[in-house]
Amino acid sequence: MNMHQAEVVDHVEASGGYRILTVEVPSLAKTVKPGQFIHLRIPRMDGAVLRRPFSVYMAHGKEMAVLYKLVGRGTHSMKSIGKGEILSMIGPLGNGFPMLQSLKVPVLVAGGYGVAPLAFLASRIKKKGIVFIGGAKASDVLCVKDFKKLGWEVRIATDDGSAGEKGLVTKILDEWLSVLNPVELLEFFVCGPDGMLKAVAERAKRLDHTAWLSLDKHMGCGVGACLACVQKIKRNGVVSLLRVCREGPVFEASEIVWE
Amino acid sequence: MNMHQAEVVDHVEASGGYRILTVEVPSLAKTVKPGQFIHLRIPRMDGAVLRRPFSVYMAHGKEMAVLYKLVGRGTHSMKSIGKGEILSMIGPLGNGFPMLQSLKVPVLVAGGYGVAPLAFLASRIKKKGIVFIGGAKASDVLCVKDFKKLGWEVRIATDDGSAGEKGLVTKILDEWLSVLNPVELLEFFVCGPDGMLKAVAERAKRLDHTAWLSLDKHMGCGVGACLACVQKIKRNGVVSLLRVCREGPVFEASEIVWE
Amino acid sequence: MTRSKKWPEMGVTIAGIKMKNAVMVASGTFGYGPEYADLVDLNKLGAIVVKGISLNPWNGNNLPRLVEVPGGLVNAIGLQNPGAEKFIKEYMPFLRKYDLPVIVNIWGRSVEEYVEVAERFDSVKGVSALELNISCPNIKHGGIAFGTDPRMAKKVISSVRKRTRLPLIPKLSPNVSNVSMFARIAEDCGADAVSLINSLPAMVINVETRKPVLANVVGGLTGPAIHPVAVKMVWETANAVKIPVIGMGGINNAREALEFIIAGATAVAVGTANFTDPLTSLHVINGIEEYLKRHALNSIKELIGTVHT
Amino acid sequence: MTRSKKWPEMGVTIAGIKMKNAVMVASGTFGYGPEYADLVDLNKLGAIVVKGISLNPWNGNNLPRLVEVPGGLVNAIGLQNPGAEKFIKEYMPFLRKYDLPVIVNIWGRSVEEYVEVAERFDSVKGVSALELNISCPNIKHGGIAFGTDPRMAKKVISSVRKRTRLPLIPKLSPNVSNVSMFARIAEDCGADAVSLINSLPAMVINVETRKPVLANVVGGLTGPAIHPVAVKMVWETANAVKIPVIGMGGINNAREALEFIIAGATAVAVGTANFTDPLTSLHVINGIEEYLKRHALNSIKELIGTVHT
Ligand SMILES: Cc1cc2nc3c(=O)[nH]c(=O)nc-3n(C[C@H](O)[C@H](O)[C@H](O)COP(=O)(O)OP(=O)(O)OC[C@H]3O[C@@H](n4cnc5c(N)ncnc54)[C@H](O)[C@@H]3O)c2cc1C
Ligand SMILES: Cc1cc2nc3c(=O)[nH]c(=O)nc-3n(C[C@H](O)[C@H](O)[C@H](O)COP(=O)(O)OP(=O)(O)OC[C@H]3O[C@@H](n4cnc5c(N)ncnc54)[C@H](O)[C@@H]3O)c2cc1C
Ligand SMILES: Cc1cc2nc3c(=O)[nH]c(=O)nc-3n(C[C@H](O)[C@H](O)[C@H](O)COP(=O)(O)O)c2cc1C
Ligand SMILES: Cc1cc2nc3c(=O)[nH]c(=O)nc-3n(C[C@H](O)[C@H](O)[C@H](O)COP(=O)(O)O)c2cc1C
Ligand code: FES
Ligand code: FES
Repeated sequence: MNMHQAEVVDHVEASGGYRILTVEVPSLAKTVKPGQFIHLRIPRMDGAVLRRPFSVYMAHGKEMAVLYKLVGRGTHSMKSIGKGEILSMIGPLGNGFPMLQSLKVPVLVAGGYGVAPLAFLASRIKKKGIVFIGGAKASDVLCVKDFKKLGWEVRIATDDGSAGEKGLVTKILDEWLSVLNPVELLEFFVCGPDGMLKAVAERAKRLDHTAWLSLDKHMGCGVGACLACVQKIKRNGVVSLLRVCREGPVFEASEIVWE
Repeated sequence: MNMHQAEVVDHVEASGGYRILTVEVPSLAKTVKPGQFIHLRIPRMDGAVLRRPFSVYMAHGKEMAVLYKLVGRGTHSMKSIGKGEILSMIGPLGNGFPMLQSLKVPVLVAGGYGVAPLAFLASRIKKKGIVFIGGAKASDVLCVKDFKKLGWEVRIATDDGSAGEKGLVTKILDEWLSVLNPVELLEFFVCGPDGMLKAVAERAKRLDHTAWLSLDKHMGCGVGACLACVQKIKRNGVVSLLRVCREGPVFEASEIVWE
Repeated sequence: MTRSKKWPEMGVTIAGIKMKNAVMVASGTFGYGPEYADLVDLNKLGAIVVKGISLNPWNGNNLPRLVEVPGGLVNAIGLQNPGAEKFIKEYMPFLRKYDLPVIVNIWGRSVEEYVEVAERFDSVKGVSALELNISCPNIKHGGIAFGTDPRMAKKVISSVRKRTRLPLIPKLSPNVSNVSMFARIAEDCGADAVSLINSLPAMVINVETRKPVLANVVGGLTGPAIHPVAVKMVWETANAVKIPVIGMGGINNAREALEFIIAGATAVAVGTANFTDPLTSLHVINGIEEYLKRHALNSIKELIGTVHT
Repeated sequence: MTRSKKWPEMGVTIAGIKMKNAVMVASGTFGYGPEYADLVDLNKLGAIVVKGISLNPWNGNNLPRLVEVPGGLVNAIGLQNPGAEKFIKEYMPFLRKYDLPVIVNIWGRSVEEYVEVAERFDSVKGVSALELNISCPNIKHGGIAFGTDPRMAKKVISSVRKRTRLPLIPKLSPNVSNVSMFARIAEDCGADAVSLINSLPAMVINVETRKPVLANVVGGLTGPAIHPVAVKMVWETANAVKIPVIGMGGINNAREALEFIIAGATAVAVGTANFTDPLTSLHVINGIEEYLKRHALNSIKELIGTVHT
């Protein structure tokens, strides 16, 4: 973990309501692993005292990118970030996804901007796998091309049916699971809203597969100091409050104690 | 007095540390009188709740300008104002300078940015007069060309002698007064730091000339509501605290009760 | 006055005063009316609370009286005012021309002064209520503020209560551990409503000169910086008393006003934001109306104190 | 430890603790040390005040625990901590590796708990002082905070004083009318210094859901918004007691830190700004040094409490 001065090299719209910010930040780009995140100081944000956390979406050579959704004050302020601007970011933060277990097939499940760390993960996994992407509507389904380029199978579901199948991403996941060779060894990597994480965790448990969930909690410091981001985790029989920013954001599904 | 949406048409450096901001704001430009000011909402000023007052430096057709000095947070934020931007301003505010009494010779005395309202005043007085401009150094002496174009006589003094005579503006004023035909009827119009105002007021009193001083006080509301800007004024034998933003900023020198 | 029935219903009643909406302008930030009248249609406001008035004219503090800080300002105007007589003569005729409840903010340096100024307003036409500023120092008791000592608060409120028929709205000091206790005192003494918060004691030092920026050394912090503190106090107070609460502190927009109303305020007041943008109160009114429509609420009354905790 | 003589002299002594400069990091905003150690050279800090520790592990409040507001944040972490034993075992060895005074912030829900946790630290190597957080609610007395009731403050401070040899620094609550009275109580009870201010009680409501944003309903406001309030309280306190005062609240830069020192603080602490920019404390240290040079002062001690009022 370090403080970085990152120079913006590109900043474009990904789809309605989502943008991709690419920066040059060699030391960070070299070391960051899929599932880790950076804590960004957003410039020109009136009276703001907190940074904002974003998963790394891409890291290649000297460059690194985040894919973000416009949700509130901070992300809307980010729109004005221009090429050449120098941004302060802390990173890499968090544990990131573990290495894929060698015999297993990677199954990624993404909701909304949760696809960002998974696209990064796919780019670093040698094996080809399958990704399920869910969103409210077509414009919430991102990174499809990234996965296709890597030769991954992509399945899509949207609430309104404007892309892929109509319904929840777990519906198309269930369909796929139901026709699967039962001896196939799967490993799930999941990022998205809590409801989706829980739903995938249930399936993984039922079918006895490992599932890695990346959690999304409000953050203060991003480095483990403020305890704003804790999650109940059961490890070795002991329940404790671990910090999503430090011990997470990725936890094994069976460890998570849902409230 | 009204709220205006003024479009920036020009924004340039006047000299080191001073800038001129020109806006298109027809209704205001038409009605504003020399010595009046506007209360500007400075954009992109982190956590600011107060506007900033600036005298009108020029009003012509649809356009109006202010000449400002970079002093603190607000004026430094103003640097980033770009052409085409829409600014919120309240104005015209204050009483402004009175009409020149018909038989008198206008004598203007300016310190630093205090020259702005006086340049505007000169442009509206038919009679040609004389202006004394003081500043710390050459770059603090502004609007010389404006006055020359109008055919006014310009005398300059700077603290370091980098323009005009070395010394205070009152020194060159005294020199001029000392060789003056004593029956000449003068009317002073003065804007600058308090020390200068006082010094000119003394001379006017001694020589029995009328002097109009434009005061500069920290302002809150700018319209007379908050009472942040009051000045002790003696009128008809009664001393009261009048509001520089409403009853001023211009007062007759003999009315002012200096602390 | 009859008005056509309108949806949603924006009007509220505080201390018997019918206000066409819940948005007032706070004492000391809107003068006596004429100052902003060119910019703001006074008929559109819920009420005006005029700058604090004492029995006799008062000069206030030396300058500087005001300094901007991040997210607010610190003021030490020192309650300059022309005194009750002059205010009544010079400003009341103007204010009476509007369809606008006038709440007169009064103060004194002793209980007697409070009582006398309150009495003076009792028969003045066009005055809807008195707001009792109890945050100013009591000269007789060595400068301790009426608003931070329960016994003194009780004494001044009950004394004034006995001598005026006007609705009485003590304005509470935030500089206490337990503001709701003061609200209960006010209620027990017969107050018709309470308003809060006044400014938070504060100080700004110029580090280059090592002098306080304000001539008065200390002042009061107001503006956005104090909003979450004010909401907490209003919530606490609304839960403690039955009389209506007027909430203020840092309101810049409808959302911030709605926080007070949802926390339990029957009305709100816009203060410092008048300086930033004189139209704030009107924007707040429009924003509340838009919110009520969006949430399909018939009346702002359905919103008051509905926070689910 | 010998250091070459340096101009200007930045060091201060608080409660017998020699600090190489006057800038500490505030409790709860810097973890226990390791969290920021990759980013901040801990050897450069005046001192670290660790996150509040209680006798037994404590889970704190439900989430959300933190919300940003203009000019600050409102937090209700609820004092989550691993308890004294685990802290001593897991973090003290790490902290002892640094040339850094460690001030342990402690709290309890009863006087007995305070005393026990204080005693536990008495013999722990590397602990320089105890900061006594008296702003937390007293469970036995129905949730009234120790820090807002003079008798309870007295009881907890004097009880702890009797049972520890470590320097004792009560951390005062700003939620009182007269903070200097509490400072005098602390001084009378034998405290070695006082620190202030803790967060201001505050509340944020989500107007769309009509729910408090924080799970705990209320929280504490910190950050730039509270700076002028904190400066006022530190000034008042420094004028009332002889023991040193540690000033904090909204420090983002050297100027804001210097206001506290000029107001009378012997040291300052950086809190919320660590989240905004973890290097803030180092920038503040550099800025103070630059200021002393520019003003030709030999030592920061020449600046403390020099405000001309
Ligand atoms: C480890 C981690 C990785 C993330 N990666 C990404 C990413 O790759 N792309 C992306 O678009 N977003 C990501 N997020 C979420 C992102 O941090 C928030 O959307 C952002 O902070 C919102 O800021 P805002 O000021 O625009 O919204 P605010 O105005 O602060 O709030 C708007 C909404 O966002 C939610 N929110 C606010 N702060 C957070 C937060 N810290 N964490 C989660 N939700 C929050 C609020 O509940 C609210 O509903 C990530 C969050 C975490 C914790
Ligand atoms: C009626 C009037 C007309 C003015 N006309 C002009 C003008 O034409 N051109 C121009 O450059 N300036 C003018 N000023 C001064 C101008 O308003 C201040 O320089 C400006 O507000 C400073 O803002 P800031 O945020 O940059 O400085 P701040 O950071 O607020 O303060 C920097 C310095 O400016 C002083 N200052 C701050 N606010 C005011 C204020 N309201 N009035 C006076 N001094 C202040 C402070 O004492 C401080 O020394 C006028 C002031 C008044 C009252
Ligand atoms: C310049 C100024 C003057 C004030 N004068 C008074 C006053 O005379 N009487 C009073 O009760 N409150 C006075 N107040 C307090 C306000 O009425 C209000 O309670 C406070 O400003 C909080 O609201 P705000 O944050 O919206 O400004 C004054 C506030 C300001 C900023
Ligand atoms: C997230 C957070 C947690 C805190 N935890 C503690 C604590 O455990 N004990 C304590 O005495 N103060 C705690 N504080 C208060 C700070 O130490 C400090 O007094 C306060 O934040 C004011 O300083 P600031 O404005 O610079 O943040 C906490 C503050 C924050 C923001
Ligand atoms: S965000 Fe501060 S501990 Fe995780
Ligand atoms: S600036 Fe408010 S009265 Fe003059």
